[in-house]
Amino acid sequence: MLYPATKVTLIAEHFLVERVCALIEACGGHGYTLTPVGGKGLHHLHATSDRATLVEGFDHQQVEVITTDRAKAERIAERALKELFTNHSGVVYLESIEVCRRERF
Amino acid sequence: MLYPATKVTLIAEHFLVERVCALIEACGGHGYTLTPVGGKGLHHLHATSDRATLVEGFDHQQVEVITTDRAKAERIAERALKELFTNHSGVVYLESIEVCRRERF
Amino acid sequence: MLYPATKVTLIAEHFLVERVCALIEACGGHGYTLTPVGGKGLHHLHATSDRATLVEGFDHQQVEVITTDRAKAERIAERALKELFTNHSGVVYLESIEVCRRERF
Amino acid sequence: MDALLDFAGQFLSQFQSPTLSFLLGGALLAAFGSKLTIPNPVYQFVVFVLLLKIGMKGGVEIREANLLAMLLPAVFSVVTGLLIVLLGQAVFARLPGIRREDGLATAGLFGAVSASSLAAAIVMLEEQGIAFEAWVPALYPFMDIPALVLAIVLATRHRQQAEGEAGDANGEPTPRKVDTWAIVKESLQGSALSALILGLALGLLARPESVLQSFYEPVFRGLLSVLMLVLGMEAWSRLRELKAVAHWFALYALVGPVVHGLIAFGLGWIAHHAVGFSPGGVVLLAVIAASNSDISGPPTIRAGIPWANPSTYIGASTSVGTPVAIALCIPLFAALGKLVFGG
Amino acid sequence: MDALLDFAGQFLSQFQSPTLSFLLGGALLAAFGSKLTIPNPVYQFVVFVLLLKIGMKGGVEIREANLLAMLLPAVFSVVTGLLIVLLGQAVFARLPGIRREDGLATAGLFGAVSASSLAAAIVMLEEQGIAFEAWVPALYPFMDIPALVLAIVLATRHRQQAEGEAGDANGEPTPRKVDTWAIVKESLQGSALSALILGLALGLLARPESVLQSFYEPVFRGLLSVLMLVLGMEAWSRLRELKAVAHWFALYALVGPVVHGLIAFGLGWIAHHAVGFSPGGVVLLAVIAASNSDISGPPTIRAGIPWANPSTYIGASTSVGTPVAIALCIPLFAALGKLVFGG
Amino acid sequence: MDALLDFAGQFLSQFQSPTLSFLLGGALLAAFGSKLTIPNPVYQFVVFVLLLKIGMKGGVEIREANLLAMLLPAVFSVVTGLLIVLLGQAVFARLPGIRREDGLATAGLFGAVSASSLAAAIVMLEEQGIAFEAWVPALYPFMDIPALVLAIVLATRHRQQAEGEAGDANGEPTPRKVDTWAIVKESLQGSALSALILGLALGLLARPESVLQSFYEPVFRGLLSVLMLVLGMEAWSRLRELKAVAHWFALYALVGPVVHGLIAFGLGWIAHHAVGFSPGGVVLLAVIAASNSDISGPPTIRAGIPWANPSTYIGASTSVGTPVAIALCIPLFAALGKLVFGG
Ligand SMILES: Nc1ncnc2c1ncn2[C@@H]1O[C@H](COP(=O)(O)O)[C@@H](O)[C@H]1O
Ligand SMILES: Nc1ncnc2c1ncn2[C@@H]1O[C@H](COP(=O)(O)O)[C@@H](O)[C@H]1O
Ligand SMILES: Nc1ncnc2c1ncn2[C@@H]1O[C@H](COP(=O)(O)O)[C@@H](O)[C@H]1O
Ligand code: NA
Ligand code: NA
Ligand code: NA
Repeated sequence: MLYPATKVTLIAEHFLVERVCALIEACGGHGYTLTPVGGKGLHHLHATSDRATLVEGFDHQQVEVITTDRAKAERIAERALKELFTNHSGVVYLESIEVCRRERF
Repeated sequence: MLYPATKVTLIAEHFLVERVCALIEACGGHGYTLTPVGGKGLHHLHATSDRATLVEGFDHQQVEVITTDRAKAERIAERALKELFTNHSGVVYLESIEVCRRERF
Repeated sequence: MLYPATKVTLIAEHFLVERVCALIEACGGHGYTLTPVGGKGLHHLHATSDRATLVEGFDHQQVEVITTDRAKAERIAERALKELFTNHSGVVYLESIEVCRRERF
Repeated sequence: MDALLDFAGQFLSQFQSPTLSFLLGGALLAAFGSKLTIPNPVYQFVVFVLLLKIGMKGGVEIREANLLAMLLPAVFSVVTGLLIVLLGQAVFARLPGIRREDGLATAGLFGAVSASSLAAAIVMLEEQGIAFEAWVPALYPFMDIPALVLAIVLATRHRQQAEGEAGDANGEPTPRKVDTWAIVKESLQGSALSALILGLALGLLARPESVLQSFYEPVFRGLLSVLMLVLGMEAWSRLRELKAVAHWFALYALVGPVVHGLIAFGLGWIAHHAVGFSPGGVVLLAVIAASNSDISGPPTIRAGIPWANPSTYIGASTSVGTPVAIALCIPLFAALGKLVFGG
Repeated sequence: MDALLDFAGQFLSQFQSPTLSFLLGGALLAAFGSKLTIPNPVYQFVVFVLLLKIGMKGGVEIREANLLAMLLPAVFSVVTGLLIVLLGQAVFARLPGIRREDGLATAGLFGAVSASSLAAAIVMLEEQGIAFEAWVPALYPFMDIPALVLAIVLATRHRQQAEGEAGDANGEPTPRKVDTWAIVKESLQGSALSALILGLALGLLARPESVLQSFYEPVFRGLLSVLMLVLGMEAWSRLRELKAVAHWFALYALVGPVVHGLIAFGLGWIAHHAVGFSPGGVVLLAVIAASNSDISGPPTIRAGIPWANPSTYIGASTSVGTPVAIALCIPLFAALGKLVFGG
Repeated sequence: MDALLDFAGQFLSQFQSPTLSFLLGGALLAAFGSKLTIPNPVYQFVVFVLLLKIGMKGGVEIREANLLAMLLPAVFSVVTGLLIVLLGQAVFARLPGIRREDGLATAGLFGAVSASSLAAAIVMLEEQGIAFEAWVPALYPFMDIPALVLAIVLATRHRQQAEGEAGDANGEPTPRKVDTWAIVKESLQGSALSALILGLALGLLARPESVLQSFYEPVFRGLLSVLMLVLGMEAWSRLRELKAVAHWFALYALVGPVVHGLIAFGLGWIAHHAVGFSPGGVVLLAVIAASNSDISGPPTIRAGIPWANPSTYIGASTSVGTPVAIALCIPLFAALGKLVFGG
């Protein structure tokens, strides 16, 4: 009932998210989960979206893709890094998980 | 200080969440964490809750339960799949983690 | 391209978050991600922040720190438990992940 | 012929009304890919204020009203809600490639009532100086709840029969009996009906006139314009979803509202002659019937008929049904009212 | 006797006022399990607008006021805040099964002030035509901050003694000295006091009259009704939490506000005779004392006495204290004012 | 000399206006570490209402306006936007330690237009009784879009040259050609321009007067005061970011607005004499030029010049540029207008 799978997490600026999702679909990802996050990284402090953020689109979103195909997961991470994150703030990491209903991922 | 534990993640439509939480408690889970998420899966694109969603209750929530009892984690996942997700969109997966303060989980 | 790393997750009441972040930086963490969450634990039910919460600052935030240095991760968890969570509700756990761009963490 | 031309002219001029022009504006913005959004908390508050105001206003005036006059229109509301669902069932059963549950879920939503269409109709009738009894909005639950209950009951019964034939299928077991009170309660607990009923109760039992006049009435039209913008944006952005399902749903959503409105108009006409139901009330009742539940109906349907595909009924309702109810049916029935009752 | 009947009648009729009827309506909605919510961002904005308006109005009128007249009431406010905490400490110490810190935390909140009760009192006094000095709301921080500081100081001192006796306990080390300025600053930084003081400053130093008249005053009552709805819903939904703790907290929350109000009423009466403090001002001061901090007090207490159990003080304050302050104490002290000062 | 004293007095008294006092108040609150926040959904809605109202008002009056009179000011707006970017490029090229892309991104934002400064200017001119053509706000996109496009084109061309010299660098490949239409579209899709243009369209083509008068106009000043508070808070809290980058950016943000405003004032003066552009229109045009895009410009720049460091341009714009445009340039150009055109 439980199958090994990989979860790729990408944290990206809001205005990049559309391109992140497109890339996931281009790589064959079947779905993704979006979470609004804030945080701090190399660049500066990114507010969470609950207080007024004057400047639109600079809050971060976390995008998670689950796939049972490890190679696909790595491809998504690699392409995202190369095509989207060179000039943009963001973070990419992988986790090993176990999914139910393998056929969905 | 660190003890192995399992985190079950369930992504469910908002109006199902109450039932997911009840099921967790029925299975002996001691707590859970709720995060509002959006995303895309088999069904259609689910908006995040920050823009007007005309139709109430169709946004997704992510429910995470941590337990040090692997069997309990599997039971939660299994029962959720059978009792809640047959007709509903949603995702269930498990992760291995290490918790502090084992007595709480 | 992928390097092993540890993600420390801390769930804390909103008004503690500032101190959690300060502690992370004091321990040498390079960044962190904040997510607004709700949930239930030992204490009581914590609302998510989308409905009116009369009482300010009692909603929870999830703070995630990624570091390639396992010892640092454990230090953050340990110090947080000792210095912040003795009297406060909250949860701390670690996960093993794989990051891209090791130099950032 | 004159009447027709008159109607056509009036119909088009309606698109310049704040109500319809904002609806159209929202759709155009979404079509153009604009990033403008009305934040969800603001939208929820807007709906709350509109419904609370409609309720309070109604409640205040019901205090002086002859409650008996309300009886026949209330009965007709129940009848209309049930008729729409039965009609929908019959229609969808005749269409090819439609799963029974999707048809019933859609018919349930179209039998139920839209808070936003109601608010829009109230303003547009006021703008045209068409008077109606202030308690007419209180007919909302009388049509809404029976329609939802009936749709869920029929869908559940159908499934039980199918399962009986097929042997025990895998999947979630169908409940043996529909818990009608649970559905009614769930409807009443939804944010739209809760706000309306809270307003009615406050209007009836308390003295909210000062706050009605200083706040709820002055902001009403402005907030309605915001709501119309949201409806327009949503209508466009859900079109894609609708396209993915059988086109019969779109057709039903296009024609249904007019037919449903006509049914209610006919019943209202009887009430007009029987108990003196006002012409404006007849028009409003027709619009209520023409509308479909876009806010709190869907979760009730989702919980009651979980095996139906939400893309069918939500797409049909949000993308076609609501715009048709507001942009076509409101001016249509207002004009029909003038034609039939003089004006 | 007549006065009593009169009071009873007036008291009940108050429940039809927009303020109380919305409070009640909110509680009933929550009791019925309604899904209607006022979104948090809207709620935060409502509180901001109410307090800013109260502050600005006060500031504008303080410009012309005789500041000396404010002195004695301000001193009495400080005294009231401190007295309430000391009284609470004494009471809870005599009750069985109450941890010292929980009692002190609760007493601290009840010594502090509720922004929403203040806003409700202002509107209800205006409705009854009871005049008061516009600077009375500015007494808020004079009662609020000393009460919070004292509660935290006492709780910390108690813990130090307990630890001294017990040897160094495990757990977070207690700070050796309470940083009073840190608590004062934290109070002032909280959103409620910040908004009030910003309003006062704008009213005193700038010329915000145009915006007060065009926006903040017209929306005041409407937004207050929304706030009352939220308070009612929260009161009900926190009851369960309150039930889980010792019932003494509920009893304290029921009786405390009346006692605290009476203390302040007495001191206000002295100020009336000494420096001509208006009857309306006395009533408002009593309500301020009767109220308990429901918005920004809790986090200050939480940070200052982290070893106290929040369910005790938040449950007592939100579920019982605030409804009692608004629904019972405002009409009570308004009637008492008429009785004592004539009117 | 008299004029100067007069200006100084008037300038200082402006700080008591609701607009500037709220801006200052917000900055002081942030400096004091207050936890008061205006929730983001409220802020987004405030900006939407302000821009929609400005647009609708403009649209309604353009209906009767002589469109030819708008031509020259529109051309001058384009010219101003382009000039500001070219000037910025020249200035930053002469400053030490400035990366070319950071300078161009900053100049692009300062060439673009701030919705909030525009709203503030409209209210402050109205308060001083300075009349202007209602279509002047419609000049916004004519200055905004060319400036953003030019900045992105120049930055991209510069990068291509650098890469040509350096051989193919690692990193994201620079696009060979800038897609101008994509930038224009992205600007128009941003929430600020979308709201303004929606308002213009509604004002021109529909009949939104009723809703304008009952809602959008009454709340305008109140919501503007809320926006000013947000701007003040943001200005302070972004200062730290600005401190981390070269101080030239702060200096540019301090001086730039005045210079840019003077350029537009000069061109406006020509339009005054050539086609009778009103003195108030000249002042407003100068303020539009002095302002810098704080809402939707940054994401356009971010997407178009991703290799520039956002701390430079956002810090400069939010922390210095906007306060200078509102608090210094609006009173300055209003006074200059009086000096030059009499009044
Ligand atoms: N070490 C870290 N641990 C967790 N999250 C991080 C870390 N570094 C960066 N992030 C997240 O990634 C976002 C962008 O980071 P950056 O690109 O470094 O500015 C931040 O806002 C954080 O949400
Ligand atoms: N492959 C996936 N990776 C991550 N999240 C997913 C994936 N598939 C589905 N989800 C999440 O589960 C929700 C429901 O999916 P579904 O039931 O397939 O419509 C989506 O909105 C996503 O948040
Ligand atoms: N077993 C658990 N699984 C997942 N999250 C938990 C668990 N226990 C506690 N939490 C989270 O930690 C927060 C505080 O818990 P507590 O300190 O137990 O009140 C809760 O609101 C939850 O978000
Ligand atoms: Na209907
Ligand atoms: Na008190
Ligand atoms: Na500019």
